[in-house]
Amino acid sequence: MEWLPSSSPVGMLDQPDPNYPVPEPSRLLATYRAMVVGRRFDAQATTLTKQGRLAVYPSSRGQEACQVGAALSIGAQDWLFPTYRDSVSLVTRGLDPVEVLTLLRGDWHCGYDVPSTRTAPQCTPLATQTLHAVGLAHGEARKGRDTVALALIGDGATSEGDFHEALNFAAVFKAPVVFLVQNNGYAISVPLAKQSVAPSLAHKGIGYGVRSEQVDGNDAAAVLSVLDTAVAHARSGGGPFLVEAHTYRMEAHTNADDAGRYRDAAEVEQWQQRDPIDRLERHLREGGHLDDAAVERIAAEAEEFAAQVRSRMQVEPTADPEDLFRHVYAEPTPQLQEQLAQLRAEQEAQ
Amino acid sequence: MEWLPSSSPVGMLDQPDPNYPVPEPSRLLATYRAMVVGRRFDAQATTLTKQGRLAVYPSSRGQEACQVGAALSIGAQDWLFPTYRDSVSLVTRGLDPVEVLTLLRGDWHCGYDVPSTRTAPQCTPLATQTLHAVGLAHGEARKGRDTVALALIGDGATSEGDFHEALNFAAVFKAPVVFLVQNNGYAISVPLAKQSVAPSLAHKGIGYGVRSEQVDGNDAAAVLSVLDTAVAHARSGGGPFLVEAHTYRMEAHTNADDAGRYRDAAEVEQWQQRDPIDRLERHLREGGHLDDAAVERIAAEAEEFAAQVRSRMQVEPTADPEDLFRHVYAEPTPQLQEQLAQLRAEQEAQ
Amino acid sequence: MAPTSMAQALNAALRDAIAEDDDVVVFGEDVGKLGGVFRITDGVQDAFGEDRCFDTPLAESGIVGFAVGMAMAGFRPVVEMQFDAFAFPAFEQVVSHVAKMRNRTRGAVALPIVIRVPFAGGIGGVEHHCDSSEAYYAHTPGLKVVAPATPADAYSLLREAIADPDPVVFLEPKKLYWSKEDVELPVETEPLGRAVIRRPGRDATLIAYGPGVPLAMESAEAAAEEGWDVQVVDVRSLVPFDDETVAAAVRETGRCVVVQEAQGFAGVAAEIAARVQERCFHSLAAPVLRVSGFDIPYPPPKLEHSHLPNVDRVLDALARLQWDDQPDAKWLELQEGAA
Amino acid sequence: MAPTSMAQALNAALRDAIAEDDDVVVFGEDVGKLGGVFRITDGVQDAFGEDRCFDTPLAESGIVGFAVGMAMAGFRPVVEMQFDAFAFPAFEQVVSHVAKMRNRTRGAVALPIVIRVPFAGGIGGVEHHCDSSEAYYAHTPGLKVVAPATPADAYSLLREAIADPDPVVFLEPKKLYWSKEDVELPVETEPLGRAVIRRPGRDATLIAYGPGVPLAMESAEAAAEEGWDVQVVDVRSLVPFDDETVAAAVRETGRCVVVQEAQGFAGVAAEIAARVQERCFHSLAAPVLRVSGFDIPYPPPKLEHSHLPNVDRVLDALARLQWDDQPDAKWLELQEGAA
Ligand SMILES: Cc1ncc(C[n+]2csc(CCOP(=O)(O)OP(=O)(O)O)c2C)c(N)n1
Ligand SMILES: Cc1ncc(C[n+]2csc(CCOP(=O)(O)OP(=O)(O)O)c2C)c(N)n1
Ligand SMILES: [Mg+2]
Ligand SMILES: [Mg+2]
Repeated sequence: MEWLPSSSPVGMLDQPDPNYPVPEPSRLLATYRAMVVGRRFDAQATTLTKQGRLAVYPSSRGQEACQVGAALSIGAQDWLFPTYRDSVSLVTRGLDPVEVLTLLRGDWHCGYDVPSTRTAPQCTPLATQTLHAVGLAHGEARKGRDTVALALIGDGATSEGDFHEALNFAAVFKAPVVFLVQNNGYAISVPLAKQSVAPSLAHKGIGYGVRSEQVDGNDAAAVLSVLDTAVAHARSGGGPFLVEAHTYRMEAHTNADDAGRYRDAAEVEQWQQRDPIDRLERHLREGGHLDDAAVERIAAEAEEFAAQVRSRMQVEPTADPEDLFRHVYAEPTPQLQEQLAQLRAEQEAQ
Repeated sequence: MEWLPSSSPVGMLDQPDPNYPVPEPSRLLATYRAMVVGRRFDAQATTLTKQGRLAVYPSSRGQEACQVGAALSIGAQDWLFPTYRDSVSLVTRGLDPVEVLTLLRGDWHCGYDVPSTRTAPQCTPLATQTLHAVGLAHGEARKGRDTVALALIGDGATSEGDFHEALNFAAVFKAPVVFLVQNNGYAISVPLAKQSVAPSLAHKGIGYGVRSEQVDGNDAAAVLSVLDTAVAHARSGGGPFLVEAHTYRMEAHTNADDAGRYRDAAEVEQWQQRDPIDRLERHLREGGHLDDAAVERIAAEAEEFAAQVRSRMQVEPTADPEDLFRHVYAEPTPQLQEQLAQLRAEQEAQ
Repeated sequence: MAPTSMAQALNAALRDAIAEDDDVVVFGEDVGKLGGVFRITDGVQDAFGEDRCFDTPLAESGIVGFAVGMAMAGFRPVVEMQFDAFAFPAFEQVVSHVAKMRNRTRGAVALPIVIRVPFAGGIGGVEHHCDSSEAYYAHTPGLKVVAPATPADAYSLLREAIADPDPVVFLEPKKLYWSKEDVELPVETEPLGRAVIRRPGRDATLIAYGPGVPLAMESAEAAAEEGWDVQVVDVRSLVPFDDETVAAAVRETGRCVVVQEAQGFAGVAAEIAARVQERCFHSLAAPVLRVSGFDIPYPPPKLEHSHLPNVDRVLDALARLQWDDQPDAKWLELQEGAA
Repeated sequence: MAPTSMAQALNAALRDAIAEDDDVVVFGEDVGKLGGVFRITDGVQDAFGEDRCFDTPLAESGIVGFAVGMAMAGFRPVVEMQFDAFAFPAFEQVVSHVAKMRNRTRGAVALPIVIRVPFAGGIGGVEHHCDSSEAYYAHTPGLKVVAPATPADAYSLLREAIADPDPVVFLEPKKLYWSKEDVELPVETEPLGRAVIRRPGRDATLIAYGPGVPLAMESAEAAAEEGWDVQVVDVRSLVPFDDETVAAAVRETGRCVVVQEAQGFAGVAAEIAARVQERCFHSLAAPVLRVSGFDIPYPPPKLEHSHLPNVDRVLDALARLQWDDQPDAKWLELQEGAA
């Protein structure tokens, strides 16, 4: 039964795993840096929300090992299919942070160039993007490209029918797609125990013939290593791979949410102990790959990154009402032309 | 990993299974009788379709062990959630055969009394009924009744998102529901290999924490015994149970289908060798529970049953156009009253 | 008489319904401890226990399909869809089962299910959080479709929806959740299926529902300043539709504008316009006009004000109602032909 | 010119599109070896291989979501939904993604997907096999919605739909699959978005689409016997809608009946009626009437003839178009008031 995932999450920083190699120190260092920058970016976005610069922001604080691991496990030729919570992953992937925040600022639905970044729009209707990832992966393979599609999804969203259909399509078409479930313990207020009573979410792969694995999602080395295996498996024609990463959402669901209603401070505190950045930092310091100076330098870089975002976000973009009609169809229908004319007349009248 | 289903289908008639008891001979005899009657009924329905008395008929020939096993594994207080293919199961359950055929004759959508027969309407939108079964099972438990709901579903329909959601809801609410997948090898023209590459459809239970088992679906003794276990598990508060029965659809999908387009006669021939009635008959004869006289008597009973159906079906029911408006809402809306008045005026004008 | 928000009224209606009828159960995503993302079920689980108000796994088709089964077991499920667009995964269950079960079984299986949907926009929500979906439901026979515009109606209609023997899609205008009204609960307004005249007027009739109603009221006020005495009809129930009240109102004024927030094409306002001109044609001095959202996907927050119907657009439509009463030449010609 | 059925025309269109463009792929349930339950893809897999025409697992949301991804990879997927009602599980993918992706990405990601839907009834099918779903799609901005009524249009419009840069819901009237016409393929009729006058006439205009068109034609013939010279407009494309042709036609006759098989409430005929009276009010001698299915779930085979619009109902509607041109008192009063 080689298709069974490990019976407990694969870890690495606390204790090496026989089945997965530890990533190179240089790679772990880059990961550490991206996690620090990502966390700072995340905090900045939260602050911008409090200032009313963003309509809403779903923080991924505590999930940086997954966010960064996801972005660094695939190449520029690969495709990423993120959700609303994966801004840090996109920033790590190299997307312009202000473009990443466009959706949440409310200027437009997607702010970055999807085809050239090979990054799908951040998806809100839960689990729907997993099917897009499968179709894209199959399509790319059919075009003779060795693209892998990496689909991000939350624990709660695994309950949606689309996730099931995506796993099955992926398996039947042997599509080069990796599903990364960031199991952060909650779907808004609903804890995992009310979402699923399966041995693990990784075990869901079995019923489709999809290889699967579970990993300590706060262990950046393990996340990277397991994703490396998954991506290689998919790229080499092995078909889809499902990874469940056990992590924790340190903040509320979004700034608009009140997590105090449904979970204890003690639980949050416990996860604080397993902070993914602290753990990786400790590991790198212990291995002699990181010292105070480097930590400070990286912190400064993160600060600079955040400052840039902050200042660029102070400029309110001008919204053009005619954009309403620009991209509904390739060419506006006669009906939309009429409606556009009405809008123009209104604006001229003002 | 006691939650793993058997690695190959549980069988009984060819060779005893250590984990499941063989049902009592008297029960097997009753099962045999119901299978013979069911098959004769099925053949009658097919003939009626050729005569234009039914709009369409999806035959379950070859699946009698499942059809009958399902009906006999639950009691009158339990609920059955059948599909369009499960007419034989309903007849075995004791429903009036002409009422069962109402849908397929085209008089009305459901011809039997759902609440009193505790049998849901034969469901066409695939997999949707599995959720109804879960809700009902949970509701019955909440009302303090020890009802079990048995939901029937085909292999193809397991690909639908609703099946996934049903398994998960059932597991999370620990609902007393049994899912019986009749894997008859095809979803219309699509063979199982294009539907799923999982080790078995029973393995789907694992990803939900649902106990599951696979069984030789042409072995009536095994089907009964596994379903007994499943029903007892559900009834005793153990939660849901998923059973996959491996069987074969001997006829085309419906009378309107042309199976020659997508499968070989040789394959059908092979399954003919595993005919569920022949196998049970052999077993009963070998055990001395059945002889030529009994076989003949049962065949005559089946003939009589079919004759009754045939003659009752010769009477064309009168359809009342006003029925169009009778049960859209508890009380017709003003709009429907107006439309009814229009229909009446038309009919009076004729 | 205390100022009560629509959210409070809905919460009270759920509590009162649960208290009065053991079979009423409330479930959906985050309706338990959290009280729903709009806090409509706030405190309900605390007050009545997890049996009466509970969270489900995150799957809308699952929620609605499960509700069908619960109803078959004798419950009256009140389910919450988190936002309009997130009810779409349940579309098949709603259209093929919730709407049809009574019909399918010749009345033997009724499904007294209420599907609560936080509805429409105007709250600056990002993609998928501001859709309007009433037309999809109103076009589906077997469903009742209700949209309150005031706290009193929200209470009264939700109580009626829960008591109703038929499935009801209950559309709660998101942007009115926090709008207040002085009202003593419990309150009984009009029965489900009845429109109400919110404002009398002799010159023209505005027909609206849900979030369109306050807009229509505001527009009528503004119109008064331009010298038009404008009547406002709140439809309240899209299905069944109160033709009697609506047609009588329009016949009184001879002019009519239908207001709807959703995209216009094949929306409910089209139905209302079509019905009104069918029934009131010869009372009409001008065509029935519509003011609706544009035929575009709901825009991002920064542009929603350009999309949403507003007072100016309603006034423009009113102004186009041919107040000089000059029908075009063709009409006169046709009429002469007949004389 | 050979007699060609609509099914044959559609099959030819798929073959020609696949042959001409390497990116066209056809997939869905049973479209491979079987050729689809209506045999529209008959022989396509044989002729072009499994890469170009293939079966998927049985999951409609999966099919449409997969098509979205395939389109993002550069393909032009043509997917088949087995029957209208079995497209409902895909509703979220259609409404929230297929319709919105271009808009969401400011045009960077186009989804040239065709969703073929065997559409409407009249074939004696049991439950769920005869629904009409055009209004759901037509109400959804970002989708084009097309319904051919003849084999030539079926060929031409399907080719155009596949070549179109936008997603098209392509509604194939089930009961016309076997209807024939003398036509040489390939054929090009009107471009997508254009209505066509199927029959000239001066007294009244019948507006129809898909299965309503042959009914309208038949009704016009029958009306001729009663002395009415009735024009028939085939809308062909619900979205975009050809206001120009439709309004010009109605202005010519001054009387109009819209025919639609679907249940009436908030259907496409409501939109057409609303638009026509908005645009042609003063040319109208009578209200725009509608002949549609009743507001009920599609009935079982034995009762469908009582439900479906028929010639008598169309003639009745035509007869109600106030041929004596006597507007009611109220109208005259209003008019006098203005004079
Ligand atoms: C189909 C659908 N239903 C409901 C929602 C509303 N919603 C947004 S996020 C969320 C919780 C998702 O939880 P999970 O998948 O665990 O992801 P997380 O937010 O924890 O990253 C819900 C219910 C949605 N976006 N889409
Ligand atoms: C949601 C939905 N999609 C498609 C169909 C059309 N359809 C009817 S039966 C069938 C095949 C079902 O196969 P399976 O589940 O294996 O059951 P079987 O017919 O073999 O008993 C299909 C595709 C349907 N009824 N419902
Ligand atoms: Mg989560
Ligand atoms: Mg099957």
